[in-house]
Amino acid sequence: MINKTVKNVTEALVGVTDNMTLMLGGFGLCGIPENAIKELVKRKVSNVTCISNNAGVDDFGLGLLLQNKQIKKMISSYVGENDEFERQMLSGELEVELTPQGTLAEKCRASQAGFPAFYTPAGFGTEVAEGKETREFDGKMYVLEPAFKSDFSFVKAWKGDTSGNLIFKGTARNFNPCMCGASTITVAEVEELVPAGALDPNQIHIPGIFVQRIFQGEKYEKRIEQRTVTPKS
Amino acid sequence: MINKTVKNVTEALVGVTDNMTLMLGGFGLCGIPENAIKELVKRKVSNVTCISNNAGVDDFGLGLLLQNKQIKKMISSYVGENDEFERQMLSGELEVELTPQGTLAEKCRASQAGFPAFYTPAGFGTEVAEGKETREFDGKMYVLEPAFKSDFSFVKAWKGDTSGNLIFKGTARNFNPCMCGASTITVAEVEELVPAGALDPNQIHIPGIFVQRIFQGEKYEKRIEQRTVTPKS
Amino acid sequence: MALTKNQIAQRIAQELRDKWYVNLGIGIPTLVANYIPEGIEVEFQSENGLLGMGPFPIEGTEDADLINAGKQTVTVLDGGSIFDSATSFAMIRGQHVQLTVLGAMEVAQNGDIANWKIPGKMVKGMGGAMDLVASAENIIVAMMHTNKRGESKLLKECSLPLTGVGCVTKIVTNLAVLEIKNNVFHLLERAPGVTVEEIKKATEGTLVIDGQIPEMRL
Amino acid sequence: MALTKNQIAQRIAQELRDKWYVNLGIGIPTLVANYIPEGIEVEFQSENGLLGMGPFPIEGTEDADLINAGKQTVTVLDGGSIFDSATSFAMIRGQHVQLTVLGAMEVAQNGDIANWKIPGKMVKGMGGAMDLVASAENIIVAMMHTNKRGESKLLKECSLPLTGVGCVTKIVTNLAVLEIKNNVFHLLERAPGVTVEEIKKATEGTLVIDGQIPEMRL
Repeated sequence: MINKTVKNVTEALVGVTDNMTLMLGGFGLCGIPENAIKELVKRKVSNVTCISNNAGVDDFGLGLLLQNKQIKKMISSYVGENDEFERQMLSGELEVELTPQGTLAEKCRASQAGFPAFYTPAGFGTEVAEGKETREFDGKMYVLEPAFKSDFSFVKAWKGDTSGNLIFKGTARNFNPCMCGASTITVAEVEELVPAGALDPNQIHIPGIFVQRIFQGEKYEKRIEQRTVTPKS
Repeated sequence: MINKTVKNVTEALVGVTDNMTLMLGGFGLCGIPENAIKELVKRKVSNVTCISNNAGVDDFGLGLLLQNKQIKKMISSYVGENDEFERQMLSGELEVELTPQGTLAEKCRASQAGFPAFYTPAGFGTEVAEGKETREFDGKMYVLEPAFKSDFSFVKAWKGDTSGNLIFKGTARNFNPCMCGASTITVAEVEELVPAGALDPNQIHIPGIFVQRIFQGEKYEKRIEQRTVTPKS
Repeated sequence: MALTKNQIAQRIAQELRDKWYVNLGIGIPTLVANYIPEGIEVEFQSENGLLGMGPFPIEGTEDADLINAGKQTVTVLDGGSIFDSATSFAMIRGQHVQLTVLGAMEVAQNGDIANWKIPGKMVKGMGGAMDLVASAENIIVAMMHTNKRGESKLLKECSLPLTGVGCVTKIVTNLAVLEIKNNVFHLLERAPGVTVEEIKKATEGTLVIDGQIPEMRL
Repeated sequence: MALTKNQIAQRIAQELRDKWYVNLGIGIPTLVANYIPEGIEVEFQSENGLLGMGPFPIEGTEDADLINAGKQTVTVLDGGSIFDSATSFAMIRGQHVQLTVLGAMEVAQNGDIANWKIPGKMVKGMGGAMDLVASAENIIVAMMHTNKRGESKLLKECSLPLTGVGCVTKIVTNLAVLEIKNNVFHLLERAPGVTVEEIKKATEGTLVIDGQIPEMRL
């Protein structure tokens, strides 16, 4: 079987350069590729366009790249958790393309699945649809949205095997599966890397064909944004 | 939690009438909804349009409905395993719409996911594209294919729970997940029906929201079309 | 007496029907989950990829890998399921979710809604709201009748950038329950002790008052 | 000597490259799996929803729930995976599969291929072939050079209904290896002992013969 393993995060990011377009999995801070993000900071890769549902918080996740002004443009659906983001956007330092969340997910999936564009009702009649083709099907209006074009996808899974197969845990799944195979190169980091054959083929969330490089992340902080609990009675 | 169980196949098919459009899961004879098909035969439901990748064999699967001339129209990608089918088609008794397999799968998925139509390169320049809109994206030509509209989906899973969550086994998965939620009513038959909570929420292939009725099939013959083996050495 | 936020949620919960899948937005809508009427079963969908969302976890059992769309730690009920974002919006766009409850900054009498942006001021993004309002067959807006400056949020036309067009069917505010039909607001119920006149005054859009308007029952 | 079917498969196997995902059609293409060159790793994709397809099961272990696109019972290798039909064609349409090998009834010098229908006679359907040829970057056709009536299958124009347009890049027949470039067939290799003249005679389409044509090595 084809072996997708790379030694570490350094090897995983070979070929990442300034001005590239990058996809990053995660919803809020849940399921983000922590190791890849740290390596992007370390390498001082600059002027990148990031496709990610959110922009992290000021001192974690994509917020780290924002602090260093490595990001030229963000394509996201919700960015309300990050003050530095808001400052850079309002001052015009940062270009921002806000995209409905379902549209964002499907623009990834379209790229993964070889669809050039798709019609969605989301955003019709709003500024999101400005300058875009709209069309009626069966009496309902839709907006034509193009697939993303991206150089690298960075995703985070729970378990992975050497063939690149991935399994996610809980809602840390979110955008990660949609971004696999949606860029020229997909880099998966996992909490646990196991040999090919250790995972049940029926229970793979993302087949290895959508992943070019896989490595076990050194550590995961997994910060919680809103710790809401029911008190012990 | 919402309970989707019905007592048996009879209750599962309540509301199925002549002239309806039905989706049926399976690839060849693998993963077909055996119990639903037998019930359709028993009820003598007639003049139906069937969306199914294949048409069964002469004496099993959808072949049973063909023998009884219950099918008005077949929408399939490959029908080469069925003599009665070929006879009815060539004589004009049966209307047939041959559709590329990937297009067939995506027409189901589009219906499940609320997309009215999609652009695919499959079939461009062939008779499949005749009368359909074609369009260029990035120098490549695509055909616009509409989503299916269907009354009932009949799918077969390995395990299911009372909330309608489904898990498939091996390549018996095939079209079954794509057809869930792609018709007004989706009926799932399973080999084993378990209580809600018995399945790992991370390992559900099809969430119960896409399934309206679920029941445990009485028995499964699971006929093999091409028994190919490596002799014991 | 105008309703509290919890009472708005309580009134909205009366709109739930057996076997409905429901998406609750952040804020007042989230509270609706606390008032599910007896004898019906509903399931909550969280658009980050969770069906069968349960209550907050018991202290000490919270899991960073299990959150809702508001980024709060939650639980999964027996029979729940986890899925990716594309599948989540397949559920929403494919109209498998029967009810969406969300907040708004403005609602217009033609059903337009604005809740994601104040130009030059607030730019948090639309999240899943545009997908939800463009697809849901049944949308209830939960909000205060007026904003912090006392201005009506039920308008002839929205002044803020739209989230969706002609999509809102029902509104439950601290003062009233209203329906949108034929491009006007129809007053259905008053909050206990609130007069029709008070509601009229707080509503900028055209308000149709047909016969006696009953008080809500909570 | 013209090649046997197994030898056609053997020659095609030489085109495999390390780390390629490969889809093999029914017939001669299936045999390619028996000749994977030493030192390279490839994975076979079966469009009914299987990656990492292994050999036929040991007698007695066959499973009705594990078949390939030819409906034959197969096995899954360690590291393989199972998925639904939409995901399978996402792999194909999204160009994640590096090589498609399939049979044909006719190939034209512009790369058109016909392999799914003989009007009024044979109507089995296209299965996944139209998706495969419309999307694959790298398509090898495996077929006999002539049909049962001795007529060339390498034509100026296809006479049968097309499966795809301008998509075939390479052809391996019992007589030769050919490439399609600039709307003509280019002869690359001869089967051992087969002369250029014989190949010319069996080829209806324009055949470019550039310099000495080597014999294949098997």
